[in-house]
Amino acid sequence: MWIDVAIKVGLAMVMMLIVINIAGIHSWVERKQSAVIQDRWGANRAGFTFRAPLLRWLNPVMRPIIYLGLLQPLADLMKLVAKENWSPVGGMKWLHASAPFFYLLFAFVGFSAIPFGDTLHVAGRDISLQVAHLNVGFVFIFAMAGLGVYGIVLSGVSSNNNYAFLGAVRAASQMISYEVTLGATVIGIVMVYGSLDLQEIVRGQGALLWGWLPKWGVFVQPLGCILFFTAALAETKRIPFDLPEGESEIIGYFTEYSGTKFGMFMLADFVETVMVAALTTTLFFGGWQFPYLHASGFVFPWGAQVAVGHYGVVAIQVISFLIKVVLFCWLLMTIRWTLPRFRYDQLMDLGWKRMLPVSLANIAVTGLVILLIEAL
Amino acid sequence: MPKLTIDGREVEVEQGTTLIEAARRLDIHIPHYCYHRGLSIAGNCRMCLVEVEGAPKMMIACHTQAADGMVVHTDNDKCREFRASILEFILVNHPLDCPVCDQAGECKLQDYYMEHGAAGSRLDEDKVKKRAKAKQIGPNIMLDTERCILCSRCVRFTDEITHTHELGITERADHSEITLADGAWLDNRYAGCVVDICPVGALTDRDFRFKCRVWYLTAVDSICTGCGRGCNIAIHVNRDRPHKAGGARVMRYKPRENPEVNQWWMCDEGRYTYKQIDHDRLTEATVEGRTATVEEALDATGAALRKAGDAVGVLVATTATNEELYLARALFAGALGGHAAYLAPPQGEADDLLILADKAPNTRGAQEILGEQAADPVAWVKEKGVKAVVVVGEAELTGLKAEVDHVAVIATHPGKATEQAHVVLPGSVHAEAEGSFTNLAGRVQRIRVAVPPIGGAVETWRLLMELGDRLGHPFDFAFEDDIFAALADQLAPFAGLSHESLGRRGAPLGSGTTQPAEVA
Amino acid sequence: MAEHLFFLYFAVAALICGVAMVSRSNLLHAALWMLAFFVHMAGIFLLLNAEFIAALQVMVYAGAILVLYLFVIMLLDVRELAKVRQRHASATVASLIAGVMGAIMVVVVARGTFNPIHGAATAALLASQGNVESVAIALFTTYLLPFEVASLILLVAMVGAIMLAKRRL
Amino acid sequence: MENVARKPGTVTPAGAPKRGPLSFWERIYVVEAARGVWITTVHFCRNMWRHTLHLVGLAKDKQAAVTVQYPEELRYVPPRSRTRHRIVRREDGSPRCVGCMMCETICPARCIYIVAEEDPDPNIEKRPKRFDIDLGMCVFCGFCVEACPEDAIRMDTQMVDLAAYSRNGMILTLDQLLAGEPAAPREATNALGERVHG
Repeated sequence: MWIDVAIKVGLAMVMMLIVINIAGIHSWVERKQSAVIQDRWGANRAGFTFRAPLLRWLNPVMRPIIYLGLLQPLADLMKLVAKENWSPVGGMKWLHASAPFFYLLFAFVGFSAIPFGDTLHVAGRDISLQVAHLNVGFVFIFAMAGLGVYGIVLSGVSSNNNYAFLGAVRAASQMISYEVTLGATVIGIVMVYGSLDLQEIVRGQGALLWGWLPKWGVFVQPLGCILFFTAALAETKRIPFDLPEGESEIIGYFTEYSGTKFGMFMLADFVETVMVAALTTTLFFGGWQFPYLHASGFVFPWGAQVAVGHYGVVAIQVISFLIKVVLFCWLLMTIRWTLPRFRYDQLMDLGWKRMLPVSLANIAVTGLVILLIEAL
Repeated sequence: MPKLTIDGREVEVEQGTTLIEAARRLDIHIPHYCYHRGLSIAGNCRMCLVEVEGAPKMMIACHTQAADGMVVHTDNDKCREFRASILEFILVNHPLDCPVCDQAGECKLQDYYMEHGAAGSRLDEDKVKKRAKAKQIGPNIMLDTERCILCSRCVRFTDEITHTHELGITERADHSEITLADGAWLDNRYAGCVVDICPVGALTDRDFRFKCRVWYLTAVDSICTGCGRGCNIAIHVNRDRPHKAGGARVMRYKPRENPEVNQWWMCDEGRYTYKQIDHDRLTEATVEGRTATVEEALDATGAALRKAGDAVGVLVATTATNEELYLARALFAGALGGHAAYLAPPQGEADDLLILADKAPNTRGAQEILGEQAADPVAWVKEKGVKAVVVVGEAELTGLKAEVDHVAVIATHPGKATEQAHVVLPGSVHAEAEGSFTNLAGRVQRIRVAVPPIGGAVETWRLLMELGDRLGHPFDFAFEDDIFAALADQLAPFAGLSHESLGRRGAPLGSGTTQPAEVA
Repeated sequence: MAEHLFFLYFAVAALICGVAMVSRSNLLHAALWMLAFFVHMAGIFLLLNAEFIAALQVMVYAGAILVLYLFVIMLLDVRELAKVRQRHASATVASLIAGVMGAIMVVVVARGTFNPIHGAATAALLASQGNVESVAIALFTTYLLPFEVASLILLVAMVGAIMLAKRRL
Repeated sequence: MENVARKPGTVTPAGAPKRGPLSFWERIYVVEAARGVWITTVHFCRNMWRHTLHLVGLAKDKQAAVTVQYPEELRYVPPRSRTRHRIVRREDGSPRCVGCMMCETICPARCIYIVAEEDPDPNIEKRPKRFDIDLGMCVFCGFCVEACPEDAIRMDTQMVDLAAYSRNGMILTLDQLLAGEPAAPREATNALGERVHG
């Protein structure tokens, strides 16, 4: 019993480590990538020069680190932590302080349902590489995402600032609107793989279509994939759907936040980005599946076989999952520096009048196709 | 009664009225420097030249008497041309050092130049420099002879108003200058008035010099609290440049014209009492010597007064306003069934111009409202059997603490009263609250808020109302004028008066019930 | 043992949240207590092996419906409302009824005559069928008519709301 | 400007090709978004490659960033730019300011604080005891320079790099203002500190 608890705790730690690190690196990527994309130089200042004779040899090593701005996240962190813990006059102090906590908490909790590897056999135990094995998988994730709205609403209400309040209203209505599409698009996947359990869905994606094409969600549900990705992007409230915040122009729900509390909002935003990447990977891009990799090793469609040991297989799976997640994070960031922001009516129009009907049609078509295949 | 036409409008004036005064009846302002209604007519600045039809040349409006059938033009082309020429002449030797001149902003030379002159200089010669630029001629007065336009107002003031004859004009032509008489020192008790009447920056007040530019100041009508005369003043407040003069809020007093009280003058003694407004003020309440919030102090006093039942009393200094006196009376003598009396006002020197021996602003008001004077507070307390007493204002109270259970003092400055207090409540001075004073002649005049109560101080009338709340006799006055209305309702001499009807110049006691005579 | 402890926690916490919810005069606080209440209810569902219901409870009630309540509350002036001393005549009657019902419940539980009715969905069935499937089977076979009626009612409500909000379509 | 009839709500920049109605694929937006992502990705890869080469000292002639690399590179500041204030001295070294408070009065940002005092020289009369400019509030409008009757305040130090570690650090005192010197217009320099034209 205690060993089970320890294993679960260990898995949770691994997951946290992965998520927080990817999210933290985001803050660097966001600066440097945006700079390079926009023909700028970007963060290239944070760093230090060693004066002590014994440490001087480190200076040439520091140079590329400074040049690439790798210490910028550290500097950002120091700045955020060192700032005054301030709450607005006339606001509700407790709610104001708890809002970022709510937001970050629910952003993290969702990850417990994401599988980052297949079952690991070690010392006679079967460990499913997933923090919480829930047979309602993504419903749980959506529920947690839904609770994240409270962080936003509370931050808006407790700030005693009409701009923050309006930002919170925009954010909440945007999140609720796109949750509907998000849920509807996933139903296609559920119908294809016949389970709500994310681990089961990933396992289902290990099969091959026509003997050579991995049966990934993106291949069986291409429309669902695009809709899901778009709706999920809207859920993260990042450009081009960043109407709730719009730092420079329209003022958002965390206007009255500074220091660590603001840092928590920012971190939660990045965590949500990672969550979207992880969900997209899990539902549509095979999760931890690597093409043609089976429990015993590679079996290629042209007949060649490469045997890989169990630990090797698990390692390849976990790394494959991580690489996919990072690639999607990268794509999300690139989209941020590519597309302009939607207008609010366009956003609502897109969500309710275009994406929702299309996703409903997608369900109907998927059902028909499945019936047809079964009938044949 | 001559009837004349000024700028096309007819006006009928008394025999002997000058044109400048006749024009004033029609709200026509004729520019002038040397003319002052409180002084004799000199007629030397020539700024008030007007055209009188039929007269061979321009006439000075300040000295030409109105005659029947006169047709006067004050603002035609000829007048304007003459004014511009006079200004050019006056400015010939003026140093034009407005940047360093304290008069800048309230200088008639600047005003009229912008209005009537505004011409480029045609002067080829060097300006005639006077002997010294800035020179001290009295304890409070600086003289800059270069800026002087020799209107002689200050000379006439010392000759005619104070009869001290310190000043005179010496030398000839463009070397003429204002000079002190041999061995004299401009230190009479009204010396500050020469600064007020100087139309340019020749005479400046050493106390005000360089502290603040006059355009930063806001003027608030008020009453001088130096003595029982009740001179009308304007409190000049610096509201939005707090870095000036070490953070002082009130910059100066200026006398305000009121023919019934102080004409145009005020004494130096009163003029510099403004320093008391911010100096060494009580800014927080104390209970038994410990710092407390005003709420706590009020609670303590309220509890003590409650305990004393009707053995309570209030002693109000004659610096309190009519409103504060009325609240004290209504609460202690009225609602609580206790006793109320006023403290003897401090006495000092008097003279035959303005200064009175009674050095409190509202002795008459206290007489009218409370009636009873407690010449010796300790004896009064003993006689009345008072067990808990509230003192409003400053007083000599030695030994009071031993006689009663509780002494609460509503004071503005630490002094002999606060030494005897169990509870000290920080109250407001006259510049921090609305209200009214009744001067010794029985004239009720308003004071207005110039600055908010300093630090943690609270308006005295508000403190009295809070006490009323705690004693179960809440007053429902929202503002000071409500209190005055109640006062006017209850006390016959004040009947019919209100803050509104007092206006800028006040009204005598009893005038509210009689039809006012012809207002001139 | 652990299950009992968890149940005790969820039950007591849900009760406390419920009482707090109805007793707060600040609507915003009441809504947040309601949120806590929903989460604890979901916890009880989890203990009953009803994971799907638990997730739906959080997603639908807490994630959507309560957020809409919050919208309304936010658009009202919460501070102003909190100042109003709300005292209705019906409050006395309501608390009386609640008190009587509470007393009945206490008596029933104390006498030990309160036996849970075992439904069709046993833990074994859930393990073999899966959570969602069990719900779906119940919903689309046994209770099909009530389900369809409920959806019709919802449709009517939706149309009514749109008609009320948008007079000119 | 020629008067071109336009559809209401559309603004066509001069010289831009006229755009027709969006095609179906453009309205679908996904393809267009993908094209956009492609463009940014190309920019990223090209610039990142060049940055990497620069780091090891190669391909210095190919620009990876088009922006001025302040503070290694500086932009040209025209001589008449309004830059940090200074107070001019008289020949004897005392400040030319007479504390008339004209600049304080005209200042729209209210960033000037003057306290005047008596000057021992009766021909000057007045001098500033305190003359502070809060650069944190200054809007560099130059009204103070225009208003000064003594030509005592000027904005010709050519100092534009104004920063401090605290708000109080942004307040210049009389001594600091007197220490300012007029400077030649700042030349544009490249990363190596070499003078650049343009």
